[in-house]
Amino acid sequence: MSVDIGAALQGIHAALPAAKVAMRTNPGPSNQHSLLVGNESLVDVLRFLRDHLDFDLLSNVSGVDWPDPAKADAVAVFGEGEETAREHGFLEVVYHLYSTSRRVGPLVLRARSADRGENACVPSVVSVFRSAEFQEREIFDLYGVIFTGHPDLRRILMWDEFVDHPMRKDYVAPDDYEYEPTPHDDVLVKAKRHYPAES
Amino acid sequence: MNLFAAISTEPALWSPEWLPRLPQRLVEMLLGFLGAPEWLVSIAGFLVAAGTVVGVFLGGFALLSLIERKTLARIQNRIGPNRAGWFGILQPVADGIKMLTKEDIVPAKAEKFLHLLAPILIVVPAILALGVIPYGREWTPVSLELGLLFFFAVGSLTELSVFIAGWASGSKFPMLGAMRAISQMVSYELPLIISALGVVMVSGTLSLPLIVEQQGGFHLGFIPAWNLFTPWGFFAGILFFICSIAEANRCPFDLPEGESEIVAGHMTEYSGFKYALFFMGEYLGLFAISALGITLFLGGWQAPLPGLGFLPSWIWFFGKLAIVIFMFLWIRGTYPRVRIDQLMRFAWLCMIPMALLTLPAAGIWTILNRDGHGFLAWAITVPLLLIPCVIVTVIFNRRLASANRTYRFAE
Amino acid sequence: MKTGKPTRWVLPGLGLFQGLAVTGKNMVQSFYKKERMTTVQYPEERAPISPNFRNFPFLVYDKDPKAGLRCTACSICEKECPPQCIYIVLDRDENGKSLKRPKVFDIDLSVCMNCGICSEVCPFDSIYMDGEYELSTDDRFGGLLFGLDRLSKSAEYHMKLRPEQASEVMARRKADEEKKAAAAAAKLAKAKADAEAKKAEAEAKAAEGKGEDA
Amino acid sequence: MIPLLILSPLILLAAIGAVWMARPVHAALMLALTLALVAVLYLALGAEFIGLVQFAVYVGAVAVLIVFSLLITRPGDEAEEIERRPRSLVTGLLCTLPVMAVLAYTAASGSNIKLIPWQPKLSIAELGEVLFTSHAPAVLALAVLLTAVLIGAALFAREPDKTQDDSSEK
Amino acid sequence: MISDSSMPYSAPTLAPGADDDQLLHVSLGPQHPSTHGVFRMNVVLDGETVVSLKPVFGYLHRNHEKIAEGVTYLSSMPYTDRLDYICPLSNNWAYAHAVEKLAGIEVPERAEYMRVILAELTRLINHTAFMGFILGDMGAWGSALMYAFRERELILDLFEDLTGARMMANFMRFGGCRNDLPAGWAEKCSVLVDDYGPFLDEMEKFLVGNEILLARCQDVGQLPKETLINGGITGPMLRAAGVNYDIRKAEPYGIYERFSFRIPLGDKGDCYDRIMIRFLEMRESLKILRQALDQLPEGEYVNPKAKIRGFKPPVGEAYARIEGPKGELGFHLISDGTVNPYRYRVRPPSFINLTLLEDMCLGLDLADVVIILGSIDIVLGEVDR
Repeated sequence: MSVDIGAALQGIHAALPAAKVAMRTNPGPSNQHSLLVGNESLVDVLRFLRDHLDFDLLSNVSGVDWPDPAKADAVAVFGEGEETAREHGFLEVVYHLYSTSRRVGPLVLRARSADRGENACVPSVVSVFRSAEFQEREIFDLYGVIFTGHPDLRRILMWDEFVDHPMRKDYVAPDDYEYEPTPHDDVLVKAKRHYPAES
Repeated sequence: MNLFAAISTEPALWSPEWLPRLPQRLVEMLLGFLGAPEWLVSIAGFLVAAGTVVGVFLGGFALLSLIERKTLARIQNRIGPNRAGWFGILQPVADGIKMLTKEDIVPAKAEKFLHLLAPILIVVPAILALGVIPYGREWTPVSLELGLLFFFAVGSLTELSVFIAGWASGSKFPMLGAMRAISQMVSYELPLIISALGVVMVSGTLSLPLIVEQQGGFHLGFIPAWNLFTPWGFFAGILFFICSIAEANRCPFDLPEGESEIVAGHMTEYSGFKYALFFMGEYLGLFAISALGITLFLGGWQAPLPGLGFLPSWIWFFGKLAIVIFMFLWIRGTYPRVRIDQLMRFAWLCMIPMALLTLPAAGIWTILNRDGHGFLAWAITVPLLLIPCVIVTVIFNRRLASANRTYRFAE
Repeated sequence: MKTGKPTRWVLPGLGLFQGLAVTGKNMVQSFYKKERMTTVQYPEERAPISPNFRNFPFLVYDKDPKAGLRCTACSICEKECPPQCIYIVLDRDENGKSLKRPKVFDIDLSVCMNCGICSEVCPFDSIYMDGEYELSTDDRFGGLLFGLDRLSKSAEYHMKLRPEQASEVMARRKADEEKKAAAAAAKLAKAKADAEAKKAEAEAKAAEGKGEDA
Repeated sequence: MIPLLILSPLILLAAIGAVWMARPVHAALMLALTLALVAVLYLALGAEFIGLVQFAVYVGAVAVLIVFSLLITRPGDEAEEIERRPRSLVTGLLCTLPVMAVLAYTAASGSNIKLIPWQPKLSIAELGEVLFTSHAPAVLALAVLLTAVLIGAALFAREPDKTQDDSSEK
Repeated sequence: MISDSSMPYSAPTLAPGADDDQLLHVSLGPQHPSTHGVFRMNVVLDGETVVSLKPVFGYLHRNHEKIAEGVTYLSSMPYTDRLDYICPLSNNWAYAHAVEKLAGIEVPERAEYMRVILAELTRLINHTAFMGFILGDMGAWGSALMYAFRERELILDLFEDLTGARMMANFMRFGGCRNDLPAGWAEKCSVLVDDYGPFLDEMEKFLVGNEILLARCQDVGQLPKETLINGGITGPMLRAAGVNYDIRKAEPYGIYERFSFRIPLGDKGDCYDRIMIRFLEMRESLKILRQALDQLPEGEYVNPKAKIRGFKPPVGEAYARIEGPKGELGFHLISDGTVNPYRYRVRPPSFINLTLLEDMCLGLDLADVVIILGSIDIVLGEVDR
């Protein structure tokens, strides 16, 4: 059963007038439109959805890297008369909520960080949904989104000493591939570049 | 030395009973022929007799390590080792070579000396314990008057060696394994000994050959007069079997080395030949405890049916041993492991009270049978022993009732 | 420990005996019931392999291993290959003109994950999945890097391996070829006709020119 | 006499080791060794029953219990132990003094004890009969004491559970 | 309804006043016999009681999502086989389902039936293997595992016949399946479905009444249903606790509405219920298989309009999920209109089901931890991706 996103939006507006929530349409055929939620009201909105609209299952939390904000707006399209496009790239967290009792979903929520650098912060929703615990850690690990209020924000898939965030679009794989003898010239050239001392 | 008071008489030379003692006799005859002093002859004979037992059971160990794998494989619908030699008969040799040539790894944190001592200490008591078992009518390597006591005294050394192994490895899984092993062995040694005490009460002796001899003959012409076929003996025999599973650290009581939880328990940090020694100690201990159970309850070397006495008695003994060990293997192939608290609760709340109950039953049985009231003995001991069975059944069923689950189905 | 009122009475340990019965039955039956057995004694007997079994890719050639290779080095498989284990170099003549055949076609079997996507995307019916599976070698790098010499297999091999697929492909190729031949013939005929027409025209022109000249 | 001469220095050495070892586990193992050697001495003296019982009870049970309690509690610092040694030595000597004094007194006033002549071996049956007839009160008293100890131990063992439950309820 | 106070997140710390000297810090894994691969738990034990448990992941991490962003849509399909390698065909379906949603591709009826048959066979494989694994975790010496694997082999033979590979099937395509059923396949499958019931009977006799299993599994690893839902637990684990939530019923994908089957629901949600629910689910799967095999229509096995080469879905995003054998398996795809996905995210059930592992294990024995981990039924290929 697909979700009546307009009703959910109205409900949020009625209960939390201060919350900044805007609808974004999905141009594709999947018909899964989303709600863009302001960071400051994200936890309240989720709690409201959980407690009053029965969206009790936070199925999925995805991180998305948008170095080019125009692309983000192409996937989640503005309604008319809304805020203008951002100038800088940002990191986005997408939440997919379902209701086990009403059996509807997914209700797609998006939260965006201010930028891709130091202010890549999104509030943690672990206090509302435990299922976000490991997924937020994963997004922190792979994208570098800092979830403020997460109880145990450590790397989860990469090892603790790892520095970069590998899922970012501008991530460059390090020079640590294993050399193996090969007859292929371009691989050899690459190997020479990586092991200048040996060649 | 009166410690080794000989009970058995010299076998007739033509008897097949004589066979296991052939090496001993040959050495003694040879030394006597050479004119060696008597003490030398007796010591040499003693050593050779001990060597025979050790040799037999080391061979048995090698064979069992193969048979166990074969049996478990069959239980699991596999074939088991069949590459080394005919039907994999050389597999133990291959295993032995592998074990011997493996690197002996001693953890950096280990206590070197104790780490070495533990595997030795675990083999020694098992071999010592095997020495007092009567294997045949004429074949008791060391016939002790206090054989049963000796068996338990020596067997208690196993706990200490398991502790040393666990502690000296300087690692956590061995430590956990040692803790489990000690608490388990101490708890199960109690019902083990108590259930064996009934036999002592009835036969009035601690000498194992005498205990076996008293189980000779047949009731009604075909039921062997083994202790197992008396009410208290049946009861105590089952308890003894369960406890011996726990004492031998076999599934479902193999917690000290529960591989799915604590890797290999006290043996985690052992490799190569030291590990092989643990393995050997475990199997020899299994042999010893099964042999004791056979001696106490299954009539030792006595033939199971009249008219079968033409076969040498030790064949019967080893036949029974094979059956008992097969039971161990079968159980291992079937059951999951119990948890430590369940194991302890089972020991203290079920095994020990029931074992204690066999003592009065055995006492009543002895007294009444001595006075010739055979029927009365049955009439009193059977209800006496049935009471706890009924209680256990009731408790079990009440618990099972709460354990039974019903499941709903949503359309 | 909670207790309840039992609805039916069972002997303690009944479940344990049931378990023993099941394993005992399995053990006894393992001696005479073949379908009970879980294992196959590998070098002597082999588990039956389905004719559809796929393992590593191979290249098909018709008749001649070099000239008859169907591959045109179009590099579609190279691009679609998920683990990027295919390496193709296009053969060119001295002038740098494409010869529409691979100079190098390597598949690193240590990387290949047997997915079969290369054979699916190939528009030239050139690459198919082999059923060979005993390919272990002690040379980790060279031994598992298959070049053209080891990858090329005849169309007959393909026919033997997967008769259904191969005959369908052959039929299609034959039809294509016939069509092509027909087209070529038609083209030839047309060219001839054109040429003749041109010739005629030229002749006519020439005649005209001659005439003009004259 | 020969076994005594061989065994007694060993027993002494092991006993000193039990006191002197810095690591508690080593000390406990040395204690087990001492007890085992004493058992061997009994056996050598012909007291088989007592020897085997000594082995089963002291080596098999008491030493194992000591060792087990060492396992479940974390022992103290080794260096501290070594530091404490002189004091321990003094305390130990002070403790042995009365025992030695008594022994010396009895040895000096040798007339009071007579050497028991070699008796025919006491069978276990006789031993049991003596225990349960003439010495029955003592055995009973011991049994009552042990039962009380057992119950007390069980009560003590249960107590931490209760406190834990309390704390979790809060 | 969950009030906030009932659900505070407390980072599990040691009890105040707990003497750290008396505690044993044990690292279970990554090379431990019963962590189902290279999983690690940093466990703090008091005696043998678990005081704290921290899972450590990532030993099998290969950044599946990053790889998928660099290759075409189709090229990710074989990678999904390697997520949960016990049941590749469910993964295939979940991914194909997501791409179909993203690009709006119709699936022909025959292909839908084939998918249902394959997914339910996969469920049988997974649950059968689970029985063997959990018995192994409990310390039984592999008998159950061998029996389970014998039956699993028969299903794998079917897969080999159909897809060409026993495990790494790579079979589903956007808009259908890769090839049609070979001749005689449906009949073979039908025979297998008929023979599976007796095997389940034998297995049930072997396991369910076993007192040791009852003692080991009952009242172990229970949590209230609200906590389970809140923790994102899905699949048999959730249903064992009595929550009626099966995506096949709640949000029927494919053609699941056409079949009559029931969702078994447990009561307590302990490890025993989890085992039993899987048993019952297998029987329901057999029912679905029987119906699907009987109704299997003729027709296209793949939508002919779906492109294989140069497949470019329109700009947009889609989240689609199926009821995998281990729980809710979802794929979140974002397309920017090129041949490569812009964002490819797997919602792995094994990974998220581990969220509440510590809560389940606290205060229990070390031996229980192993069983609880086994009853969650994880596959590290999916957890670490």
